[in-house]
Amino acid sequence: MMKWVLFVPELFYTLMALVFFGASLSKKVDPRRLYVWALALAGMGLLVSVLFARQEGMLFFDAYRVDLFSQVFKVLLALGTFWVIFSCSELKGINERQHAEFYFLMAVCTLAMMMLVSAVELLTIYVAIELSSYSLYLLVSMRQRADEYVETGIKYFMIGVTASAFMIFGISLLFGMVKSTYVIDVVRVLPTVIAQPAAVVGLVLALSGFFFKQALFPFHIWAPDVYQGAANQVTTYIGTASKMAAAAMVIRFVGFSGGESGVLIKLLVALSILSMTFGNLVAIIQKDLKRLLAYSSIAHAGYMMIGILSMSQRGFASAIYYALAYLVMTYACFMVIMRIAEDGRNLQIKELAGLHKRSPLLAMTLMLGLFGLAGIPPTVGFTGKFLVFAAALEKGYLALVIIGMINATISLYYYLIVIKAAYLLEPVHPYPAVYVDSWTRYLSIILVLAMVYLGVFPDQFVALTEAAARSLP
Amino acid sequence: MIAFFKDPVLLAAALATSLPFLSMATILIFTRHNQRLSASISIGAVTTSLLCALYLLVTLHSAGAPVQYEFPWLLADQLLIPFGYLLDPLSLLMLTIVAAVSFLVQVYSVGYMSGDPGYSRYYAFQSLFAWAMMSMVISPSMIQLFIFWELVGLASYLLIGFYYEKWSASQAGKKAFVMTRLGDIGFFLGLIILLLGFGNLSILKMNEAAQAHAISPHLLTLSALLIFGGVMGKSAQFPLLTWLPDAMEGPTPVSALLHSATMVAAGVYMFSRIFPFYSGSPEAMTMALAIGTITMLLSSTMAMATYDLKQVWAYSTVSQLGFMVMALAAGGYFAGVFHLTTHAGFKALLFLCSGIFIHEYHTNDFREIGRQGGRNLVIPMICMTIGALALSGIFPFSGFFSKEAVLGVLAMQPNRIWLLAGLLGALMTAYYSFRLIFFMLFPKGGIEAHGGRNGASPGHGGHEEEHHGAIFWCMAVPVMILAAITVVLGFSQSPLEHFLVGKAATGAHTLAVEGGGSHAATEGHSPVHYMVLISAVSMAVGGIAWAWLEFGRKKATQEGFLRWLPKIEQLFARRWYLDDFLRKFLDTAIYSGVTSLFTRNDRRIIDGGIDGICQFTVASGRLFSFLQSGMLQYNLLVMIGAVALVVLYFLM
Amino acid sequence: MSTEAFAQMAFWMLVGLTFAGAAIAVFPRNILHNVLGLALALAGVGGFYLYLGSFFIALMQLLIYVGAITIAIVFAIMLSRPLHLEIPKRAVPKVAMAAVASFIFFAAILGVVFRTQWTPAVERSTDWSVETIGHLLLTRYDLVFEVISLVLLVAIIGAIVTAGFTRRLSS
Amino acid sequence: MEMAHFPILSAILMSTILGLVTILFIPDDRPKLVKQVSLGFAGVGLILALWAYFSYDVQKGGLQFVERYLWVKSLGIYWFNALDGINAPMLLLTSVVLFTGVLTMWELELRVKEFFAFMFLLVAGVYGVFIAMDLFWIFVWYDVSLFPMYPLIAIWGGTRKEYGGMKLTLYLLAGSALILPAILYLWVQGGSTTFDLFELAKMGFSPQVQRTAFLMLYLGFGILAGVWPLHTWSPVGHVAAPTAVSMIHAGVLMKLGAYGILRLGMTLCPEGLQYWSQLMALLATIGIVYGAFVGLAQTDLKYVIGYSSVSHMGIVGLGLSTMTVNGINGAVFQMFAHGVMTALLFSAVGYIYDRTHTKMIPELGGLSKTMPVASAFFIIAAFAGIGVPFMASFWAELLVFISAVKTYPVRGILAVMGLVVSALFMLRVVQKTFYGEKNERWEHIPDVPLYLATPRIILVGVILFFGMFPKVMLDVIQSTVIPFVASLTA
Amino acid sequence: MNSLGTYLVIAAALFSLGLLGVLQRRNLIGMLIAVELMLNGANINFMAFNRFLAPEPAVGQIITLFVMGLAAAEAAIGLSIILVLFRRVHSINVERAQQLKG
Repeated sequence: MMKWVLFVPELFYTLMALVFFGASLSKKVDPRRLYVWALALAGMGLLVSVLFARQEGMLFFDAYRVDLFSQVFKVLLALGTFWVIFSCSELKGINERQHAEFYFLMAVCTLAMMMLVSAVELLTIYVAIELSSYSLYLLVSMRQRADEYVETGIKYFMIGVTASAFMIFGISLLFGMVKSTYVIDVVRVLPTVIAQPAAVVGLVLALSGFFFKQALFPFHIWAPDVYQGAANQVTTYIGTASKMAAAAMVIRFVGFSGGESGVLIKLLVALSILSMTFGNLVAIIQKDLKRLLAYSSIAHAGYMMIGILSMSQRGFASAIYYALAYLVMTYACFMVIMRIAEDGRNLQIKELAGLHKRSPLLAMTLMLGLFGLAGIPPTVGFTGKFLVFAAALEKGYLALVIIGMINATISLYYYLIVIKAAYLLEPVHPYPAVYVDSWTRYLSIILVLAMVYLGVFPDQFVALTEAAARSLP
Repeated sequence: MIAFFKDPVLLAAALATSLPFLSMATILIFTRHNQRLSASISIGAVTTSLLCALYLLVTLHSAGAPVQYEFPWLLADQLLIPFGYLLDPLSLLMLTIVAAVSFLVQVYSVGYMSGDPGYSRYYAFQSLFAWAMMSMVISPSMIQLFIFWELVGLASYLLIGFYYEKWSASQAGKKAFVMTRLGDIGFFLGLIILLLGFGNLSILKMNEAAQAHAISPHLLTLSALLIFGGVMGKSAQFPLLTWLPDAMEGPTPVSALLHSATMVAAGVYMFSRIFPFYSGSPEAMTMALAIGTITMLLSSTMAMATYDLKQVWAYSTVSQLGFMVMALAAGGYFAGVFHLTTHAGFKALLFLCSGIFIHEYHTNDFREIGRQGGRNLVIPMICMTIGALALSGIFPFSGFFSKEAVLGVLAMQPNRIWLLAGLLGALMTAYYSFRLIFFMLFPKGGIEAHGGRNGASPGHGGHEEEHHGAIFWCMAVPVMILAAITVVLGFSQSPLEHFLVGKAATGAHTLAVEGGGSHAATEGHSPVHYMVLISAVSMAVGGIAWAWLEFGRKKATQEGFLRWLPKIEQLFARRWYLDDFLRKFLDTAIYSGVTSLFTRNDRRIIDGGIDGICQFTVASGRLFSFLQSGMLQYNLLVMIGAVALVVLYFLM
Repeated sequence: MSTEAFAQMAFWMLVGLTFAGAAIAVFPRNILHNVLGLALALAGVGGFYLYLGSFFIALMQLLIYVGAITIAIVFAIMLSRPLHLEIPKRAVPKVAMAAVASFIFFAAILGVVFRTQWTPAVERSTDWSVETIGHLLLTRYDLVFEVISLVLLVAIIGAIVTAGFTRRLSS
Repeated sequence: MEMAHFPILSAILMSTILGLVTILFIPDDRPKLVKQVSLGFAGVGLILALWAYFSYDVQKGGLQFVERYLWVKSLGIYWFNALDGINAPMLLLTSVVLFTGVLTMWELELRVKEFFAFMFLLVAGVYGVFIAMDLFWIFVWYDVSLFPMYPLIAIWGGTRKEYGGMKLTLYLLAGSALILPAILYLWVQGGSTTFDLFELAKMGFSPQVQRTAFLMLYLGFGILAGVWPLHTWSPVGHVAAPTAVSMIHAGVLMKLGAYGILRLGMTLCPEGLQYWSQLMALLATIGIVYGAFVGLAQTDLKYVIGYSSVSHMGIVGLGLSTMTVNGINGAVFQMFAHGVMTALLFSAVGYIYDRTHTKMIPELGGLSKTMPVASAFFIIAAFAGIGVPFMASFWAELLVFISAVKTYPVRGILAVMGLVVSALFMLRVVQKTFYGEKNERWEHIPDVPLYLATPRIILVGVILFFGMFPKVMLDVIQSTVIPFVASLTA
Repeated sequence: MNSLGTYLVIAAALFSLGLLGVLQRRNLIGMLIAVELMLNGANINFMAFNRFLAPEPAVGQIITLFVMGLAAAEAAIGLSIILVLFRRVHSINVERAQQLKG
């Protein structure tokens, strides 16, 4: 007997997708009305995922597992989606005729990611990840009036399908070792055969698909181009919600080996260091704000990996916390970008000049968000880094932590450049005043408070993430 | 608190030392703009201090043992830093001298400094000086002594650089401070070593312990030598002596106060203060003797080559200080202290007289003063001559007695060279002082008309004449008092000796025997002593006569024998190239050596290294960005290559 | 020649066919040749599926791949008229680097294949029937089955929207 | 866990945070009000700090005004604030410098609100570090105190402000790249159950652990403490920073570094200290001498002060490295004394710079004639820097040098020699800047008005008060240091 | 019949050949074709494991089936994106797409 109640969030998003599918069929729909609908539905979706956050159980012949881990990530996904849709009021990057499809793809993508975090069967995982990827390819390609960015879609697509080919090849090797597609079997069998090359190579190749989603070095190569080339809202979506799903999957997959393979951990350590260093170094020379954030996201994938490779419950919990922190901080930055570039253009760093006068609130939000990304207390970003590093040091990775901290210092440099632009530079030619409606204002204040609150009072959230980590198979 | 009022001695000591401080604070904070009030506050304070000092002197004249008060000021772990008063004959004597000279100088300054814009500041600094000096004098422990010693240095810095808008004045102040500080480093280290080795810096305890051989000889010698660094700095001993002549940049009364009677005497005072301690270390004593001798001879020669009125006295101060150090180092405790006392009197006299001349003629060149009719200022001229006679050691002036005592001590040294050096010094002293006097008395080429006192030159109205008069007397009275003291003081030798040596049970007298074996120096009139007496007097007279031959008599060329020895004159006038050496050392070793090396290192290597790391980081960012070439397939190649290598790695 | 040997020979011919097709799909610069090569290679792979015991999947291979995907590609080629465009020269360094990377990967996978001890499952069922596949599709892989329809829906809508066949064309 | 008392330490911290929040809610067009509010909150902090300082029970010693709550259960983080003899002077120092700093900036016109907001944030961090006794919080507050430096310097600064601000911020935060790992390392070594400083101190880590952790802490905090050769941010940053920021930064923030070494490094890793103390002493000595020599060649007033800070912080380092009661007494005292003194120096220079728009020594000169009071402040501070008796730093230097000569004779003597150079360069600056002929360029400049003189007078008063009555501070300091050193050697 | 190893090697070779195509083809459609080859390589793996190792022969077949479905969807999406690019720049040469870099 299936307990459909466990599946309510997913069903809700299916419904949402259907609504917009219907809307896309009708000839003429007012974009404002679509926006209101989307916002309402996304809000309800968030509500639903929160309401069903404490559900637990198995569905679809044990292929689908609803537990605290998955539900936490579902809430994060719903939150990210809600925020992104919230900031779609001026959806200038997308052709007005395609708004319905835009929301449709967004809903489908969220749905796919929700399935991804709950799926405990390799084929389901693969199909879910492909579904979400396809939606994203399409979303990225939808950007309007983007001649200079037209190559983005094809690049994303090509890299994506190559990575996915690697992934399915890796899954095939895993299948050959484990002879089952159930994660529970994988977790049971894999540590015993981890000495076999096929097992560990299969795991690594399978992981590459998630690394691709997470934009971990060397699977990061799409990230800068896509961040820069996609419409602002889509970039935000990729940078926030999509990252959550990827983080969840990486946590789950890395856990497969049970920490038995020292070689694998060494590899992950190397990837994490490379990712941090590469991301931070290249970010220094960026001019485009979104591209800069792309590189910073590469670096953050590395930080998150530090927590994951600790292979301990505290490590996974810290990675979850870090994901939460990353969601909030990145969204704060992107919200400011979207607000300032209301016509959907890309924002250069120097265009932030004089922001503190044009909109002090946004400037402050941006500053806190960037400081959070840099890991400066008392923001949530610091607490995230702290937890991650604590977990890593428990396993004795002192050098790794020091490298991570040095990287945090390097990253501060380019974050400060952005902050400098917002707070110091006088605009060369007068940029228009930024219009901030009251909802955005409330949201900024909430974000600011959230970043500080989560950073200063992390106790309950840490407890939550630890419970979530415990519920991993 | 109540203890203060119950004990008049303590009260007097506290008043004497703290009133000048209060006066300084009051002047600086409240009465900066009221000159007259400032002066009266300061003079009032110093008068009270003088009275207290005299009261203490009288009260404790016949107290058997030293009176000591100590209050714990600071207790840092085991280290106790007390604050208090040690009242024994030596400190009482010095306290009185300091108070008296300060008093006279301050009175004198009313006239000398009148009309100066920094009048109030001047008195504030004077009070600061008086406070520091008097507190230093009656310190019961070396730490307190050191603290006030430093403060004295500060006060002298401020007073020397009083005319701070004059470059040379501020330079001189700086030089004085830094050079004395150089010596103080030794002092400080010596104290620390002593503290660590011995554990107590109470003067009485130190002296007792050294006497009882309770301190290991190595420690004793080491710390004594280091502490002597302080003496070298403050009392301008070789090689730290060049700051003193430069310090004459300050107002003349300041020179009188600081650089004749009191501040520079601090070094000698400190030496005598822990004289028993020093006598525990023959090595240290010998070194001190040598340094004193060198100082005395060098500065005497320098005085022979200068034409600056104040500098002559400055050099002579240095040489007399050398003399005192010689006396003390030779074991003549009383001789040294006695010479200190008499010297304070006649040197203050000399400076104050010079001040009158300088004030009048606005020049420091004594040839110029003589030419303009310096001898017409009768009172100062007489007083100055008295001072010069005392300085040269002519009976019956005070200098005669003290110099005899010193030479007597030197004569007791087994090595005759010290005595010969002393006699040579006496000769030169007489020569250069009378060189100056004769220049002023018998100017070559007659006297020009001077618009000061006696001329009716334009620009000097009657009113100003009167004003001048008041000022003149304001300056003249202290001078005359000092002259009187100079005449009289010499005869107080035996009561003073009785007071200083006879009473102090642990005093220097018995120690002197051990230290230098100069029993006769204080005791008696042995044949040696007479011989010394005769030779000393003949040296003094000879010096005067020599000066007369060259400068005084009618046909004198007033050129001096040095004129025929230009190289040597140059040597003397350039202070044996000590300053040049110092400057050279500063320029090459410090400024363009270490400093510029360090600075360049700081900018280029340390800071440049940091900047380099940053630039390297940015550059490597640029470099790595080539990985993100924009070419899809190259990017893919990177990715796939990495995957392939990873897979290969897992096979290994 | 026994059946077995014949089968063996046929197998190697199939291999040759497949790789010939794959090579044609990859190397020539004429895109139509590539498509034909792809069709050939895919058909060959379908043959392997026969050898591997699944007629059903071999059929599907022909249907989906050769039937659907290849046709779609041909349509795209016609829409984008690449044949009228100049054919760029080969960049030798790029090809060389690509070959090296691919070869390293190939060699690495070879190593994996031969170094791993492949152990069959203890109990092996022999149920190759299509019914079982259908049963499983509706039970264990139910969710995937649903989702793949969604995937296709997204693909269709997305392709239409992205490629510009929007209401503009229809209306 | 006594909780009956008023949480005065949290209240001090809150005075800045509340001040910050209040400032943020003041409209932009009321700069005057911002200043008044800032002064009010700074005053509250000052009063509370004075209260805390003077009600610290010297006889009882140990930790007082303890506030301790569990903060994050799973990691063992506590909200743990307490006062002892080491942080009490630091707290006082911070409040004094903040109060005077606010007054010093009374004439600020550019973006007043933001300036004071950032400044309060900065000081909140400083207070936090000083009162916290939990490693997590110490680190949090430490970072909080650093990052506002960037906007403060880059917006309101002077010479090469963006470069200086960036360099300073990055350099200092690079230090935390070692501190955080060290803290976590110790936490892990202590069983990952608690960040409570004193509970960790009881764990007794193995010598190897202590050495590693101490070195990391020393280098990390050493950057902020201006340890040679990690000091070069100091001159550059100080030159770039606006007056009040320089005051707080050189006056208080640099102490944070030394405090961190003392509080974290030395408390947790006594054996590590033992192992590295030779190095510490060596670097400190080099710093003392080197700073003085380099200061001798500078032509920018603020550079001079920057290098004098390097030299003086060397004294702190030397004192700490001796591991004796008086060495540490002196080091803590020197932190306080140097803080007040440098604040005064910067504040004096700040006034001169505000009026003349130059701080190049060759361009100045003869300032004493035109602004005697303003010059007097600088000169007094310079004398405090030289170590003239009855200025607070004299006692500190005395104690440090006594211990240093005892523990490290050669290095101690070299350091004492450095005093001559430091006197030379201070006096050189005084001479060239304030003495000499009246400079016509500055003739029109008025002397300090009373409202701007007040903060400087307060600082002079503090210097002299603790110079005259060192007991008031030393008793507090050693009430903690004596048992601390006993535990070091035990 | 032939051993597991043979099929695995064939799969690996096919996959690598596809990889080569992805890496060196300039024609985007050519790249897409190469990706299809890679997916087929993976599919052969599944089928081979299914034949020689797996406990249930149905599972591998089902996976292969789904991968084929995904490949079809992928091709559709890829081709539509390629068409977008073609409309804008009138080329399907991948080397035309290198505006974004650094």
